[in-house]
Amino acid sequence: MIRPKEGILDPQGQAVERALPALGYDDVAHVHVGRLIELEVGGDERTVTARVEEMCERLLANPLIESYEVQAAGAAP
Amino acid sequence: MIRPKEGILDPQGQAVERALPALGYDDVAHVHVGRLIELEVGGDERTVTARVEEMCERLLANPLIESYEVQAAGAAP
Amino acid sequence: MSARVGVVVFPGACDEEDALIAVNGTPGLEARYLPHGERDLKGADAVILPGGFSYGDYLRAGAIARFAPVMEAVIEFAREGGPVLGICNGFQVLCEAGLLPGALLVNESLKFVCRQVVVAVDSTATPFTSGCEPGEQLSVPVKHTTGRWFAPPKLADQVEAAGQVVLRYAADTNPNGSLRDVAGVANEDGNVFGLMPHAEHAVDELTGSTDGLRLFGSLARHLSAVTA
Amino acid sequence: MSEVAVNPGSGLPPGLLSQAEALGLKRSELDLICELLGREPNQLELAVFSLLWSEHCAYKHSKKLLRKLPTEGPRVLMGPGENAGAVDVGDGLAAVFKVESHNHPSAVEPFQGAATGVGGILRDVFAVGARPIAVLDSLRFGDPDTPRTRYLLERVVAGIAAYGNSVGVATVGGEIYFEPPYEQNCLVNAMCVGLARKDRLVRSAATGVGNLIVLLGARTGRDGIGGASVLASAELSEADHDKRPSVQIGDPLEENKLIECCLQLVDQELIAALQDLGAAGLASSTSEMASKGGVGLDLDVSKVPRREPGMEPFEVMISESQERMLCVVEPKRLDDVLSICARWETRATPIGTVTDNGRLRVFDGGEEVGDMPVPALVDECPLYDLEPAEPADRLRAFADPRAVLGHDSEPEESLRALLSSANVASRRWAFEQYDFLVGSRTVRRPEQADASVLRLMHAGIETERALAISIDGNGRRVACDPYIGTIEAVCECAANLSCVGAEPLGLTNCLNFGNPEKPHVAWQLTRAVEGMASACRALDVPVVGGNVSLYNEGPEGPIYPTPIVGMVGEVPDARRSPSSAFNGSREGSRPDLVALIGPFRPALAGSELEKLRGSVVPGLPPFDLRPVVEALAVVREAVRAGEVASAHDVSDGGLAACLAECVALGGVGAEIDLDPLVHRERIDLEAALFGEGPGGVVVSGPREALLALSNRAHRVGFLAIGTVRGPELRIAAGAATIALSVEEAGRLFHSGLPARLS
Ligand SMILES: Nc1ncnc2c1ncn2[C@@H]1O[C@H](COP(=O)(O)OP(=O)(O)O)[C@@H](O)[C@H]1O
Ligand SMILES: [Mg+2]
Repeated sequence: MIRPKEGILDPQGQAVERALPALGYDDVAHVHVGRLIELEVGGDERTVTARVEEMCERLLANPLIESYEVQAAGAAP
Repeated sequence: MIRPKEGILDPQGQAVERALPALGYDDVAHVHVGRLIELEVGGDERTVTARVEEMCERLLANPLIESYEVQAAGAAP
Repeated sequence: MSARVGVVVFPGACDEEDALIAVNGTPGLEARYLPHGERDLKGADAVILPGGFSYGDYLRAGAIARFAPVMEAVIEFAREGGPVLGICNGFQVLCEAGLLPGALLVNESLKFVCRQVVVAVDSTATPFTSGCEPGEQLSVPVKHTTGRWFAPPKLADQVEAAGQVVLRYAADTNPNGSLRDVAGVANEDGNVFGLMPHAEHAVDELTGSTDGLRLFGSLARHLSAVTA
Repeated sequence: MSEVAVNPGSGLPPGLLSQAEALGLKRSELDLICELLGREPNQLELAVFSLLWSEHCAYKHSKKLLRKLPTEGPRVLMGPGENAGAVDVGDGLAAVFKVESHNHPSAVEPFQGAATGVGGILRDVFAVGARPIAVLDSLRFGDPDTPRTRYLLERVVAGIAAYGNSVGVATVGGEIYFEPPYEQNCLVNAMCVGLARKDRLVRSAATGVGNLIVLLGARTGRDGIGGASVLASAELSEADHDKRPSVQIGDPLEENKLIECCLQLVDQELIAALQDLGAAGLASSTSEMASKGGVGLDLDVSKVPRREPGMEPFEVMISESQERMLCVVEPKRLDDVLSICARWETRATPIGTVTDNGRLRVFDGGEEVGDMPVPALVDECPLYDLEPAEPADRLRAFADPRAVLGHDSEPEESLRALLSSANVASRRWAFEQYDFLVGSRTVRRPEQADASVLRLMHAGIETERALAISIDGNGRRVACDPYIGTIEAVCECAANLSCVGAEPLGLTNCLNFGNPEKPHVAWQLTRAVEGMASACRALDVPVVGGNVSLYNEGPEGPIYPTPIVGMVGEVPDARRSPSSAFNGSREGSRPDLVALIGPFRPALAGSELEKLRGSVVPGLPPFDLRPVVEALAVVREAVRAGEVASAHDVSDGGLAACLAECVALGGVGAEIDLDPLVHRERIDLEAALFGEGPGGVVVSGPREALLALSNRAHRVGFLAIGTVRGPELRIAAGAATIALSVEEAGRLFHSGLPARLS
């Protein structure tokens, strides 16, 4: 899960936030649009999380403007 | 969480999958890139989830090409 | 008297003036803008949703524009059989609005692509292609990031069977990886037509080609017949 | 207010001095600030001074030098000093243009850096009331074989595309060079051209005591405050640090609306002045507007709409949040202004008033938080003299390019290598990512002709005429000889315009150099500006604006000295702008002749071929400007008269590469004999084929027309060198022959760049 960092302009989130009231949803606030990257890696949960964090740091996210959070989704089927 | 539907070509996911081995991650498979939309809505969890699902159906996702999943993150502070 | 064509202007529109110029350069047509906040079409005989990046294309191309106030009137106009043309971003809006089948996805290259392409006219059963020859080839530019037309297999078969594919990229020139080389589709009745190529950027030899006039010319003839 | 008596050199509290130094001020500058204020600056004032007195805003090391540039001419409507230059293009219209760098931000975050670079240069152009119609980009990267270069290139081009395409302004041209000295410090320069009604040009001087200062556009966040965060009153935690993003995010949708809004305000004559917010945000835009108008301003930062809670006044003053403009409005027009802004969904907030006291006073609600004399901020920054010294070895500072071609390569092998080399190969990979059509003005697209050609059409005024635009600069050649290299850059730009029949109207430039405090960089900069001045005088082209970007250095040393030149010219008949490519359609009847026009004296010094051989040596051959200028005029007239079917100036890779491009792009071969050139110039074969230098243009056209032209062109140099025909390019020179099929020429030329990127 990759999100625009706090304090960084999020034009996408703003656009969605401004569009929702027109559809009748006028109590929605703090909309942020980020990216969701899902992948399968082998290994136990601890090492997988560490490796994916490393991938985020190096490729998947842009640490200058994005923050990331890695969630393990359990073993692949 | 909005994901490209299965069976639809996901060039973003493919591009990530192709880039990872060059960084030394060669056991990564099934990469998919979707969108993560976070927002704050008032109401109890059940109604909130239902409303956000409706927003997904109408605006946030395109059901023809995307699937969505709503997760409640607990009450806002 | 010229037929009136409304050119819808969304915030973030880019090619609305180009559409206006193209329409006004077509004998028998006269264009005026329809701002996104309008609730009626001001007597337009046809509507164009032009290219650009409505609402920044944030979220998904065309997704937010589809809910602009003017779209209610456009949808009603389309349901009543009025001619509606969506070019590029306009095509995306029409798909998002459910007026056209399928959806537009990010190009296979993941990149914006701006180039002259050749498309063949597959169906002349729309007001925009009625003056073309079946199979006629047109040289027009494309310029988009999200132009890969897609429909699930069953829907795609239906669309083909009903003759709703209006334009296809010539062999080996598909710029975005669209399904079955589709460049433009119509609704079942043929009155709503969306295409990725920018016909409005092909109306003057000086700036590239005049083949886009085949589409605008068809519309002019169609409108003069129905309004006569 | 502090009452400490200022005794320069002694009395400063140590905390203040260290803060000032952390902000980049010298001790002597801090002393001067205290003297000008008559006291010590508070934190906000220190922040404002440090930014306004930075190299970026004050041109401390370049201002004196820039005075050498000729800036006047009969067509000049606005010269340097305004947000962008403007020249008269007839029919009541003005062409407005400027080039600006965004090098450092792009090296840090290439996508957003390049995107916001485009956003910034657009604002400079619509700040004078012009509708932006074209963007050109000039990019420099390291060797394309490194992952860093590929990453920077991909992301920079994507960023320019994302912003330019989405804001709806055509990106119609540009240039890209790859050289090792740019590896760490890439260059991203963007030029914008706009059109305005002459009688609607707006200046940035704030005028009219009592008038309102209205802030337009995006909300203000903590963007770009990073460096000044030493001033934050609270202790910074890691998390807080994150809240001061050093990377600014562009929002082209906001800019698209801002453009329409500002242009409507200008068109309806509702505003007295307009100014963009660029580097140093409100601090610099307000003080410069006040300075130009000779007035003072009272600002209330509490009125500024914020994106972030808890911002301090100094943060609001120096924030570099994008997509914001400032205008001056008479109070009675405020309602009209606000209603137009509402129509474009553009935020508009009165945040201050014009005063007669010559001071920039900053309030936070009722409390005064800063009070500075405007002249002190804008005019009193000390200017430094450069201390230029010519280095013994001009190229020592730069790593040698990697040799990829042997010293004894055969001509045919050399041509293949050149045509597919990173610097010569087609830029299609990049320009296809740009919308070069929006606006319906693009008569000549990228790669169709030597300059981009845009129909002159604005606000209901249609003309038969067109603007031609080009942007050029070759850092390697400037490194070999800063004076001659810069003259060549100006000539190249002018040659590109001549090839489409355009007469240059004005020039803009961006001086990208290393640290000017180093004597050899100071020398490069000085010689480059002198060269630019000479070339502009010879061509009679005024400099109407520009930008200076110094301290471009990586850990391995400075970049090549890189003056980038942008020119705008006028084409009388848009239909008569030939392409660069040979035309095969007359083949069979009487094929077109090929001629070389101009006093072209090719030499291998500093050439692309030498680069491929890994052996660049200092020095460029000197040349006379006058005959070059005359030759360009002859080419221009021939193009305007419709005598030539193609025109392409000889540049990187020399004559052989030039001819191969004409063939690859035209899809038709040519038979060429270079003996006439070898004899005229008494040069060897390799120099004739691959030598570079100014003053050569390859034209093709019908036999009779070229023969007629030869009479007029004789005095500037005219050599008939061949015929357009056949399936291959055959070049004979002395004993050597090169043969390259049209198909292979096309393949080498078009696959050169993409092949390196995958
Ligand atoms: N190399 C140069 N040649 C001519 N004029 C220059 C040059 N560099 C800067 N200028 C002029 O100095 C003024 C300030 O430039 P700059 O700080 O880039 O302006 P802005 O803040 O509007 O972007 C401008 O009018 C610009 O045209
Ligand atoms: Mg400016």
